[in-house]
Amino acid sequence: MKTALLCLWLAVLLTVPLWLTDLYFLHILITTGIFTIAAMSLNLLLGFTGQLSLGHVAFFGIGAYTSALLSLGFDLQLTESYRFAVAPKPVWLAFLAGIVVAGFFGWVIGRISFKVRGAYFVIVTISFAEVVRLVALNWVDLTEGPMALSAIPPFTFGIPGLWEETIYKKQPNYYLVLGVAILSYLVIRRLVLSRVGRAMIALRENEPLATSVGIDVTRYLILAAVVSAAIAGAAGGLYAHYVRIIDPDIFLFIYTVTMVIMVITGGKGTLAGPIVGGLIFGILPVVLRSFAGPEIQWIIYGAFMILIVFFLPDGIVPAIRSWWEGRVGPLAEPEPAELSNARPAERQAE
Amino acid sequence: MSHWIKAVALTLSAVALAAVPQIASAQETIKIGVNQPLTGAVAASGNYVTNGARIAADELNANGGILGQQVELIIEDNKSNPTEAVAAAEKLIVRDEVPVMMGAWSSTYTLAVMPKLMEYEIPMVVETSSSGKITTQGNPWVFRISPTSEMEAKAFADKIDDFGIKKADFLAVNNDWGLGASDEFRTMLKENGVEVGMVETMSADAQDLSAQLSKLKASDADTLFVTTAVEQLTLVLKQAKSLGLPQTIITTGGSQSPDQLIDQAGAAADGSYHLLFFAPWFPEAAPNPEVAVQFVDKWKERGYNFAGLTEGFRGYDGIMTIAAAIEKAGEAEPEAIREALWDVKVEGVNGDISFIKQGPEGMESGQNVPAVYVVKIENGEIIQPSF
Amino acid sequence: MSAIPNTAAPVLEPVLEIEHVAVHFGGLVAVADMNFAVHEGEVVSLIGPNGAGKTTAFNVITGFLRPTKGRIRYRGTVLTGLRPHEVADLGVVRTFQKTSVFDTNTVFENILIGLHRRGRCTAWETLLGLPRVRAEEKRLREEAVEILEFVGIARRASELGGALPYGEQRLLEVAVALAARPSLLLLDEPVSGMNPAETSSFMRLLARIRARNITVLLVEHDMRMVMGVSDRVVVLNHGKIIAEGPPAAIQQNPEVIRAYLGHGVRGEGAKRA
Amino acid sequence: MDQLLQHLLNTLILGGTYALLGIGLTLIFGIMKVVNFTHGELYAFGAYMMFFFAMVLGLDFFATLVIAVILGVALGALIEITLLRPLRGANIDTTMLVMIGAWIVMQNTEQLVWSGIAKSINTPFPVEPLVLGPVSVSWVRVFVFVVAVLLILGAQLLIHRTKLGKAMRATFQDRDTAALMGVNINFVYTATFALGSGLAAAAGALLGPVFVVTPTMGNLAALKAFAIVILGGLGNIKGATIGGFILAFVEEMGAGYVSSGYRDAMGFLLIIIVLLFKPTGLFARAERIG
Repeated sequence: MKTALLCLWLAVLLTVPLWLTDLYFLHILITTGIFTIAAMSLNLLLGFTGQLSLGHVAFFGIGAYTSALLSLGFDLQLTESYRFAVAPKPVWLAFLAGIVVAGFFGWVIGRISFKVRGAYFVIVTISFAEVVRLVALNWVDLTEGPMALSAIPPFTFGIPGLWEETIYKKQPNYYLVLGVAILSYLVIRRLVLSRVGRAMIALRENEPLATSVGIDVTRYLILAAVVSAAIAGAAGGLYAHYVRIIDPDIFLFIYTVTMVIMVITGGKGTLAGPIVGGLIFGILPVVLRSFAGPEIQWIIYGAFMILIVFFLPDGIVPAIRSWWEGRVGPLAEPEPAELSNARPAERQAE
Repeated sequence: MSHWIKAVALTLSAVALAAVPQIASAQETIKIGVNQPLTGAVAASGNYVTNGARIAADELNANGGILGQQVELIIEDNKSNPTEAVAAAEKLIVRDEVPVMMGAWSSTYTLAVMPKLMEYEIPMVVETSSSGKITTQGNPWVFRISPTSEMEAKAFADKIDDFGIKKADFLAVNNDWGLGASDEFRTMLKENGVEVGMVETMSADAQDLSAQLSKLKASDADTLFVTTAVEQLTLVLKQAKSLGLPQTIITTGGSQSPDQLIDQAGAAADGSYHLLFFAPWFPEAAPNPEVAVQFVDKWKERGYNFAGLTEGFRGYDGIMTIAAAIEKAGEAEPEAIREALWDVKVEGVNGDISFIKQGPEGMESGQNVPAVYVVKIENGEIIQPSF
Repeated sequence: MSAIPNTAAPVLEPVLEIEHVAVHFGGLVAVADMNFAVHEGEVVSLIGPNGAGKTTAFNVITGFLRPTKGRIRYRGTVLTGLRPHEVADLGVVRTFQKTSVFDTNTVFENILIGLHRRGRCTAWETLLGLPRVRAEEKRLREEAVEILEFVGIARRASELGGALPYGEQRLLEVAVALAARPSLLLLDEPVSGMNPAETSSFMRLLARIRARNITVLLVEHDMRMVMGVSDRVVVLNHGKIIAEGPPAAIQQNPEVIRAYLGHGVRGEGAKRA
Repeated sequence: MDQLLQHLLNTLILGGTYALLGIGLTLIFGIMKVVNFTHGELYAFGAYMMFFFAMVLGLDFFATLVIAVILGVALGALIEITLLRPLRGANIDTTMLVMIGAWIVMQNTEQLVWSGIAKSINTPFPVEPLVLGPVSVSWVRVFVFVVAVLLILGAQLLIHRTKLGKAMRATFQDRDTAALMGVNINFVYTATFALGSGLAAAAGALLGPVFVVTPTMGNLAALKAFAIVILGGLGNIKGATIGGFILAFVEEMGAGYVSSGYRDAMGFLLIIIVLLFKPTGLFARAERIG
């Protein structure tokens, strides 16, 4: 049953470009996919380790800028005598570099910010994103500042000299994003369902107890931050080479908030949560656009966020799961990681 | 793990349904895409331009439309942001299938949108934007009716002696427009033997500029050139006044709206000079007085803010230029419109509009050569300066 | 790292040595000057009235608090300054006074988390999904089953930790600690809140733990339990050690009796509500 | 030298308003353990109320100032009662998410009601600045500074000299004990949030006429308030006051002598550096407020 549904779901996703002829909706699906990847990466930190990181968009932006800059090449006169120039690199290389650089920043920020918890942690992460935004805005020689980096090359596949294919069109971009999304999902899933993931969940649930049995808090938080940042960086790279223009507003807090809304609506700390949340909040704007201006959309978002926290604090996925279990009985082989957030209601019933 | 599938499938079908009614929208009109900042840092200007465009569209429709079809403006907000400008263009081209666009108010947004014009082969009339890069980088789909910073600077050259400038500093918003304008003016001033001092920048949303102005106050320059949108100009004038800046302030760029400055900065605006491309206080003095007068009348009739006229005329001229090209092309197809734009001659509010070729051969962009005016604010009034 | 059985030796080596340890919170002295040792294979109880500094002593030993003065050594390694997980890596594992399990994880997952130290695969190996990761996971699951059976809560395996009845939660706590493979187990009031039958069964469990060559340091108020299981008893009052010795001797010690009476707490057999 | 003097004067004037912006936020965090993301929107709310009553209805400038602050207090109380009271006892992340939601709703409502176009508020103060030798400052900013200082002192007095302040301090120390001793915790929380909101609205009402009023003006204000509060230590009013002046100093000097573009980045870099070396802020005295 479960496998059948999964296959059906994959089949739907794989055939979308064949039956969805409206290019604008394909465009929306592509950007939705990109933000869903970012939301999945945020979920690793927010959902599984329980750290409310509100600077996540920084990693997305760093991935985007790194990948864009390397594929465009740049020339910096750092001092009078020292010049740092990089020739344009193939897009796939730039993309990988974007992932690595974002992951590296995840490590640095992890080292700095996991010294503090709670409100301090939240504010440090926000500050980090803001500093990165201001650097992108003001280091005009490198980033073009508010003029934006434009004419970013799209992805190119193939073997140089033999056969190369540059993907301008939406269909191949869709498959590219889908591929990266599936890969990211598998990476997160594998991590979360392992001993490593258990350690992260243990930290979220009861940090003193976790450390008392030998779990190194900082190590696992930083690990989560690195993986999370790297995946966000991949999403950023996809974004840069798809939209082909990026500006410092990519670092705005509101994008982090969008990711947070996706994660908590879908269900933080569940594997499927960010996907559900990502699809809802990627597609909702288009549905809303036909009858509401952008302000109304955002008001609906904000109200949604409050309502979710009040009435569905665990998100949609756990709610659907417990509803299903209530009717049909327990799901076969529950995934341990997902269970952890799932059933406070049952607890009270005992 | 599997039960969200249903939710997703539902959402997807909802989207598919939502898509249907829009596809069936009227085919009997000629669509013109308008890409303007309606919200965000430079929202005021974008709204004025859009108002001007509406006046033009209504005027066209009242006279029977173009090629017997009504004109429909599809207006998209670029939220004062280059990436949003691209998203808006993408939407206009792919979703609304417009054959031609007008936009995108700022050099930065226009430059951002330009690769999309190449990609989809859609012409765009640029109504505001002064960066030289727009018409020199070889994009044959761009036709600009506003002057470049270089044209503006050159037009100012013969006024240097009137102002008696010995040394000048610059304060500019840090984008293509601000930095480009200060570059062009610096070059022009140097060529004319004027000493050039420091260039201070500010981000478009900065409100407290006292640090930059304190630094400029300490300079020994006699003139300060300021390039930014009207909202920030208000702040610059007010804060310069409170810091007692001794320099004469000259603003460039043509989107200053002196009336709004008088209204919002009050006496702090006194003594400042402004380089403009249209002087609505003296429409009779415009190159095409009857066009200018009737435009100003319609603007007032609709109750639009008078202060917006210095921006709004561009929207009017832009739509009129596009309409003339469609008429000439005989069909609302992108390539035909592009061809026709080279041959238009429109009597615009700001003089006659026609395009000269700029940029690399074979890939030229169109550039119009408009007029430039200088006005002064004195005792809360706008006057033509006498030297 | 596992305990080395040393039953043959007539003179027992000290494994845990607490030397002149003091803990101050601002002006407040929680532990004044504490000296004692625990020997291989022993069960030692730390008792004293409320606020005597027992839990503070646990926190200092396991790295949750840094002592103001003094030194703690375990099998020759200085523990002072190490972080809790590093202390656990040396085989010193504790439980908490206030019941502490992973509430929203199943009992089985609780044990798997406790088994963290038993896994060796790195994050990279996990991401690559190497066969040894699967093999390790299988081994850990087997060990978890074994521990659940050892403690006697195997039938609860799929229930949530927080949903267990109180007594079984306390057992789960011990099971989680055992999963970390301690050579020295620190139990902070393990039977508080248990009924007499549960307490008796816990005492039997403690005997079996001991049989696995695990040294035990116990903080407990239940004097029946303390006197029943301990080899030695250390009595704390006002952050100082006032007596030390075998249970029988402690029961007769006048200073100990005074300490308990002086606090207005019932003497022997005193049990916390 | 003259430039330095002018920068120092600017620092003083700016620091006063920053401090005002910071103490409301720090008060709410210290007592309620809530990170108030609506702080910037209350600031914008104050400015818009100023615009509405002074420019649209044409009321007296000073009367409008009082009205704006009172409405800010009322809005704060409303937010507390509807959004935070039901979540009493929830963890800090939960309340943060709700506050973020409220922030989005408020900001976009402003955008909807007032449109994205900047508004300007006239003041009764002379345009000619106050000139003190080589330096000068506008009268309206002098007024803003004086009122800000008075409000900060007033808040201090309220906390140290009134019964409500005593209850607030008791709650800060230990909520449960305070409740046992008969302090009405719900009332203290509502009062605290309303007071903090009123201070934010006051800052907006004072600065609105100095700058221009836009729907997004609260974002930068909120970020600065966070910076100030972190510098001073969460929950520390004196710290926030000093933090405000430090931030103003760093920004002003950074813009004047390093690079004007990085002006706003200075504060955040400062936060990260401070947190690296002293994670609980420069003046961390988490044990008490005031």
